Amino acid sequence: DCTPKHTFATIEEGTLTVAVTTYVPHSYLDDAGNMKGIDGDIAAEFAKRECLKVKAVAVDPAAAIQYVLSGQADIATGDWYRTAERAKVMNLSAPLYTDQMAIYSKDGFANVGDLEGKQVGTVQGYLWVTDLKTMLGSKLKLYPNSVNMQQDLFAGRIDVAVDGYSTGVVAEKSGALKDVKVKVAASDDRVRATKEAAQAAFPYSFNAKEFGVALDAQIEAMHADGTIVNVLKSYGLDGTAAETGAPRLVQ
Amino acid sequence: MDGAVLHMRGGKPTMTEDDALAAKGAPSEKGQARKPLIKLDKLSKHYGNHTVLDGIDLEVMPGEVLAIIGPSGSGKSTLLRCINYLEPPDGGHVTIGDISLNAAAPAGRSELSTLRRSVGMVFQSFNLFPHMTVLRNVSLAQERVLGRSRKNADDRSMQLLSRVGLADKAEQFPGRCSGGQQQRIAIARALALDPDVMLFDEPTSALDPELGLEVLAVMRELAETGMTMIVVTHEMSFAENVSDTVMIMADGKIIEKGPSQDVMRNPQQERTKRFLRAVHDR
Amino acid sequence: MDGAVLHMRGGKPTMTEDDALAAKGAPSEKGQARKPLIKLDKLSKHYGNHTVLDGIDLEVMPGEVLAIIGPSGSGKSTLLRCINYLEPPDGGHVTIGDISLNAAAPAGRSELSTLRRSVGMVFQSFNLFPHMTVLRNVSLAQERVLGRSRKNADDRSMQLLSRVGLADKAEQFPGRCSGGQQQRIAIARALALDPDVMLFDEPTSALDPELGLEVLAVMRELAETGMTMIVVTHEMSFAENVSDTVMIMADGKIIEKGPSQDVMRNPQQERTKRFLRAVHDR
Amino acid sequence: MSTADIFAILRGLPWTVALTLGAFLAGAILGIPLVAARQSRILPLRLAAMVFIQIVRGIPPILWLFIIFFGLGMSVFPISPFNAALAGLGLIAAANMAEIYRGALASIHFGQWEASSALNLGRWSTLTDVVAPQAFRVALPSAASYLIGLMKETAVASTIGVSELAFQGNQLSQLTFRGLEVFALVGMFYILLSLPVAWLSRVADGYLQAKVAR
Amino acid sequence: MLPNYEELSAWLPDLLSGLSISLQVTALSLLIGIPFGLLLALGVLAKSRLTKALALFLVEVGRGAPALVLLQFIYFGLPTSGLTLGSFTAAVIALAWNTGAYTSEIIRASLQSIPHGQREAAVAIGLNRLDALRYVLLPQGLRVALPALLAFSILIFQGTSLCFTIALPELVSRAYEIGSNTFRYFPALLAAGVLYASISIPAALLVSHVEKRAGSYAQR
Ligand SMILES: Nc1ncnc2c1ncn2[C@@H]1O[C@H](COP(=O)(O)OP(=O)(O)OP(=O)(O)O)[C@@H](O)[C@H]1O
Ligand SMILES: Nc1ncnc2c1ncn2[C@@H]1O[C@H](COP(=O)(O)OP(=O)(O)OP(=O)(O)O)[C@@H](O)[C@H]1O
Ligand SMILES: [Mg+2]
Ligand SMILES: [Mg+2]
Repeated sequence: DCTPKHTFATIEEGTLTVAVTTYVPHSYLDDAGNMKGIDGDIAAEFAKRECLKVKAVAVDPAAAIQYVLSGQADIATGDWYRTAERAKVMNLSAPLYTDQMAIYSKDGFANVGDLEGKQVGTVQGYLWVTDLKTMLGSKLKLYPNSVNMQQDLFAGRIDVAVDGYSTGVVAEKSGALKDVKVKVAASDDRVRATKEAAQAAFPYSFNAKEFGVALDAQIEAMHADGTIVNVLKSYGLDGTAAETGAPRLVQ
Repeated sequence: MDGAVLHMRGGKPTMTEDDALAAKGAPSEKGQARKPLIKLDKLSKHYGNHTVLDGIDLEVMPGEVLAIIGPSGSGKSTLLRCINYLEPPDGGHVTIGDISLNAAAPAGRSELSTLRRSVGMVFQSFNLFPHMTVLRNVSLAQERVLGRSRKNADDRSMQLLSRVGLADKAEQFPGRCSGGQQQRIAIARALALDPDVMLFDEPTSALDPELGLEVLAVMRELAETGMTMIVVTHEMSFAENVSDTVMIMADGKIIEKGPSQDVMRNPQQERTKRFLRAVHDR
Repeated sequence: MDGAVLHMRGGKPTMTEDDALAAKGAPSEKGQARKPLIKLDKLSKHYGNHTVLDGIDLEVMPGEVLAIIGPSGSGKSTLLRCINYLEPPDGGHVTIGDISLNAAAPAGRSELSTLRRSVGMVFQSFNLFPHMTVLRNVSLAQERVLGRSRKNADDRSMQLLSRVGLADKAEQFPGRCSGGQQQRIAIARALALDPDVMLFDEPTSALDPELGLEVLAVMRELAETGMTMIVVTHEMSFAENVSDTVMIMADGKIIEKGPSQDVMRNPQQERTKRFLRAVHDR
Repeated sequence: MSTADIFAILRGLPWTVALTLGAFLAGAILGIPLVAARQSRILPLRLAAMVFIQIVRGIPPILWLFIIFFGLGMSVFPISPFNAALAGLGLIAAANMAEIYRGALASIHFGQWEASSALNLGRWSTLTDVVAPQAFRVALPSAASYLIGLMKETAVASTIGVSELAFQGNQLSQLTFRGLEVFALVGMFYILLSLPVAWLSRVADGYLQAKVAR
Repeated sequence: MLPNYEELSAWLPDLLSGLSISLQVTALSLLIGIPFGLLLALGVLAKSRLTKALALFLVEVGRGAPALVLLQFIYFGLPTSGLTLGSFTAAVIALAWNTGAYTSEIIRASLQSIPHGQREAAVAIGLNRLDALRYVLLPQGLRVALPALLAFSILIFQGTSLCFTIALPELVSRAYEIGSNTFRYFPALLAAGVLYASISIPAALLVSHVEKRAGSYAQR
């Protein structure tokens, strides 16, 4: 009834095992234990097209990577950026979408210059963290996740927050951000991430060559047939993020 | 015994003139005019509905040595512990020198502290502080209670330790001393506060005969300096020869009390006779 | 005293015929032909370089009651503890009945177990098991060591408890019993294994005179049934009137040993005289 | 905070309870041979036990879970996240329980050992009939405290994919962008779980104390 | 699986600065928490019903609630009532409360293990309650409590990892940061674990030495 387009092996035959980190709106499990979010929906669509069942495990980011590395999951989801550093350790799939740096503030700031002299918060793991650190020094506070950072923004401990644009849009729509505005950061030389948006991908193991070929092919197909745009729109984004351009690795 | 009363108190005249005068008389002739140093009125103590002390009336004159004997569970230890309010009594009055406490009313901190300062206690099980040297054991209360400087306290402690023959053990931990030595340290510790009265709870029963003899010698010497003492004991020779008065307790009551020789040689009560027989039979 | 030796052992004939025969003779006439039940040869024990037992030679005949007296620290407790190997000696031999242990060689499990089975011990501090009822205290070893059924063990325990006058305390916890009662429970517990010898370490010194008398009565009765006993004690009346032999220890050595009346009334050694004087002076 | 939220968090409850009880049980049992080795007369055995205890306690739990789940799981035998967490936390509990037992054993008067030897009770009987029941009473308050601590420690299991209480709380907080209320609710559950343990241990302690007291 | 030399030398400065924050939080939490635990222990043993109830409440909440929740409550919850604390202060308060609750039980048990006669002797020689506690009871109780206190201090030390939720960059969070940048999570965590162990194992040895020394008077 279902014939896969490619031949490749997965860790468990006939099943796509996914290590899911909890990172709204990119990746999470719903109440029934189904994989959800932008990454999740794309991964689920890939599984469907390759006639695979999905097995999802919700884990911590550290464990998600280790899951894939140690051969207990095929891919990890959670807005993982393609960077040169990471590519030394794992394969990264074709880009899924781009994620832009956004500035969250009551004043509607959109320029990196506006951050100077303010208490700024951001979330661990983003590309801009290093650049911001050099620029702001001890004025930059690092958080493990967006929720903790947003709470501090409301409590007034930080004046401005820097986070992914998609997360901000969804949080804004859910009403969680109150009167805080989310703006994409304008291009600025001091923070490279503002000049070229990061490409999100699925990390997978170096050993899974055939698997990678199939994954990349399907992602391209999904870009071509508009699946990815639809997924992005279904989470309240405008769909422009699907135009990723050629795969690249951020240094 | 005359005049030596104050010798023990390091020159601190805590007694009234009456008392000092009284101490010069032979303690066993109870003159009407003299004021007792310790006076218990209808003292009682219960644990749950078990009556341990049943209306004890007692007077002890300055310089008097009172021996309390009686079977186990008769309330001897409890009586001692009520006198210095280690165990607050349930009813009656305790008067020591100028302080009088009514068991019905809760005792104030400062009254209690004055009371305990004038009463030294030596426990059957010594209860020395194992984590301090012998010297610190004796000095601690002098510093904390009397406010002496460390040096003054230590000087006085060495003096007391020499008196009980233990100057060379000053820097030792109590755990490394023999039972008889520990008991003598406990005596020095109690004496360090210059008390008016010393209470002893079976000071020798945990000791072997030779060690017991050592401690008895120290107590005898103490009695000779005119110290007022209440001693719970099963040492018949102490009761007979050192103490002025002997009191027999049973079931929380005083069943017999009088001059030592009389009570020990010629008891009046049946219960006393029975108890003394047991003591002699051993 | 004759013939009663086996009475205590619940019918278990653990002694050789010689022993049984020997027991019929008066214990104090040491016949050449009779074999001692306990024999110590050059027993010695050190702690670090402190010699606690210094080559002790000792023979105890079946049915003999030996009292050990001596000043504190002379090694009396250590001697008892070496006899049943609670404290393995450093040198010499311990022979009890048919078992002989050489201190130089490590003792085997089964030999130790046989040795301890024939020796009952009563500690000065009782060492009852606080979490078990009195009955379980007495029954436990019968079940675990002799392999008796619970019912048989309990029956025997009740018999022993009645003998020491404590049948009504069977279901009580030891913590709620008086010192004298606890000591008698400890005796019942040791007797429950039908030992050939009973060792007592100052069985009455923690007790008041009346309670002490109770325990002494139980021990006297035990002696009369022909039980072989070694008793460390400061009870002069026990040493003089109940025991057959008295042995005086000082500094890890036996300084005098002989028939009780002789040693107590007419000691030969200066050290013994001094010690006995201290005892009488109290 | 809706009932739906409460139910969402409640789904983690069985995992938390199972992990806590499982790890505690494993620790309580494995702690026995461990403390025996720690107190052994054989020097190498004693040293080995000491080193083992110090290392197990010295390294944070999350690392143990990684070592067991990813290390052993990859190279030796596959193991589920729950079992890996159980093994890791059980190991840590064993080390800590061994130390708790050691404290309790030290509090038993040596006269009890002597009396047991004098009565010729074997080692086994001495331990089970005489020493263990008394040590139990002393170890109870510390063990109860540790059980409560362990219950909260089980939260690390969520890193490798066990969806226990803390995981559910975290998930809910991320999905709804609410922090404090969610964690307050999770905290409530932990406290509610800890109260019976605390209460039982206090009652049992009081009861056992009264039994042996005069 | 293991970090190589270049990695280690690149990570070490970051990890060490995280370790120093962990150590500071731990030290302060213990410094405040253990005396607080003593206070709670005395409260639980107090005769006054009110004091007892209050102490029991603080103890049972403090040891029942996860440190993470206390942390969130103090850091994010208090600002709604107008009190905004820095993350370091908040971390120390939360962990000190946690410490106090646990150690109060340890301290209570150790105080109760001291023979009754010691307290009586202290009272009989006229010491007031504070002096009795300070000179007689605590020094003896400490000997009993030390192993358990140490075990708990190690837990607190490792528990400082929770402080990252309130933006305090301690050791584990540094390891996570390295991991997320390089995907070398496990080696980074391993390095952090070794740093933890390199503090807690010598600390344990030191304490057991102190324990022996402090107990020397008990040996004959
Ligand atoms: N804390 C307590 N709670 C309940 N009962 C007690 C308490 N302390 C003492 N008793 C009881 O009070 C009675 C008298 O005790 P006390 O210690 O005064 O006797 P004693 O005459 O000193 O005996 P001994 O010669 O054995 O020391 C005993 O029956 C004892 O059990
Ligand atoms: N475990 C030990 N370590 C070191 N020295 C010990 C030990 N046990 C006993 N000793 C020492 O051995 C000596 C003899 O002790 P033992 O207990 O046999 O004396 P004792 O005759 O029973 O005295 P007492 O009448 O006081 O009970 C004492 O000097 C004692 O300090
Ligand atoms: Mg008494
Ligand atoms: Mg002895």
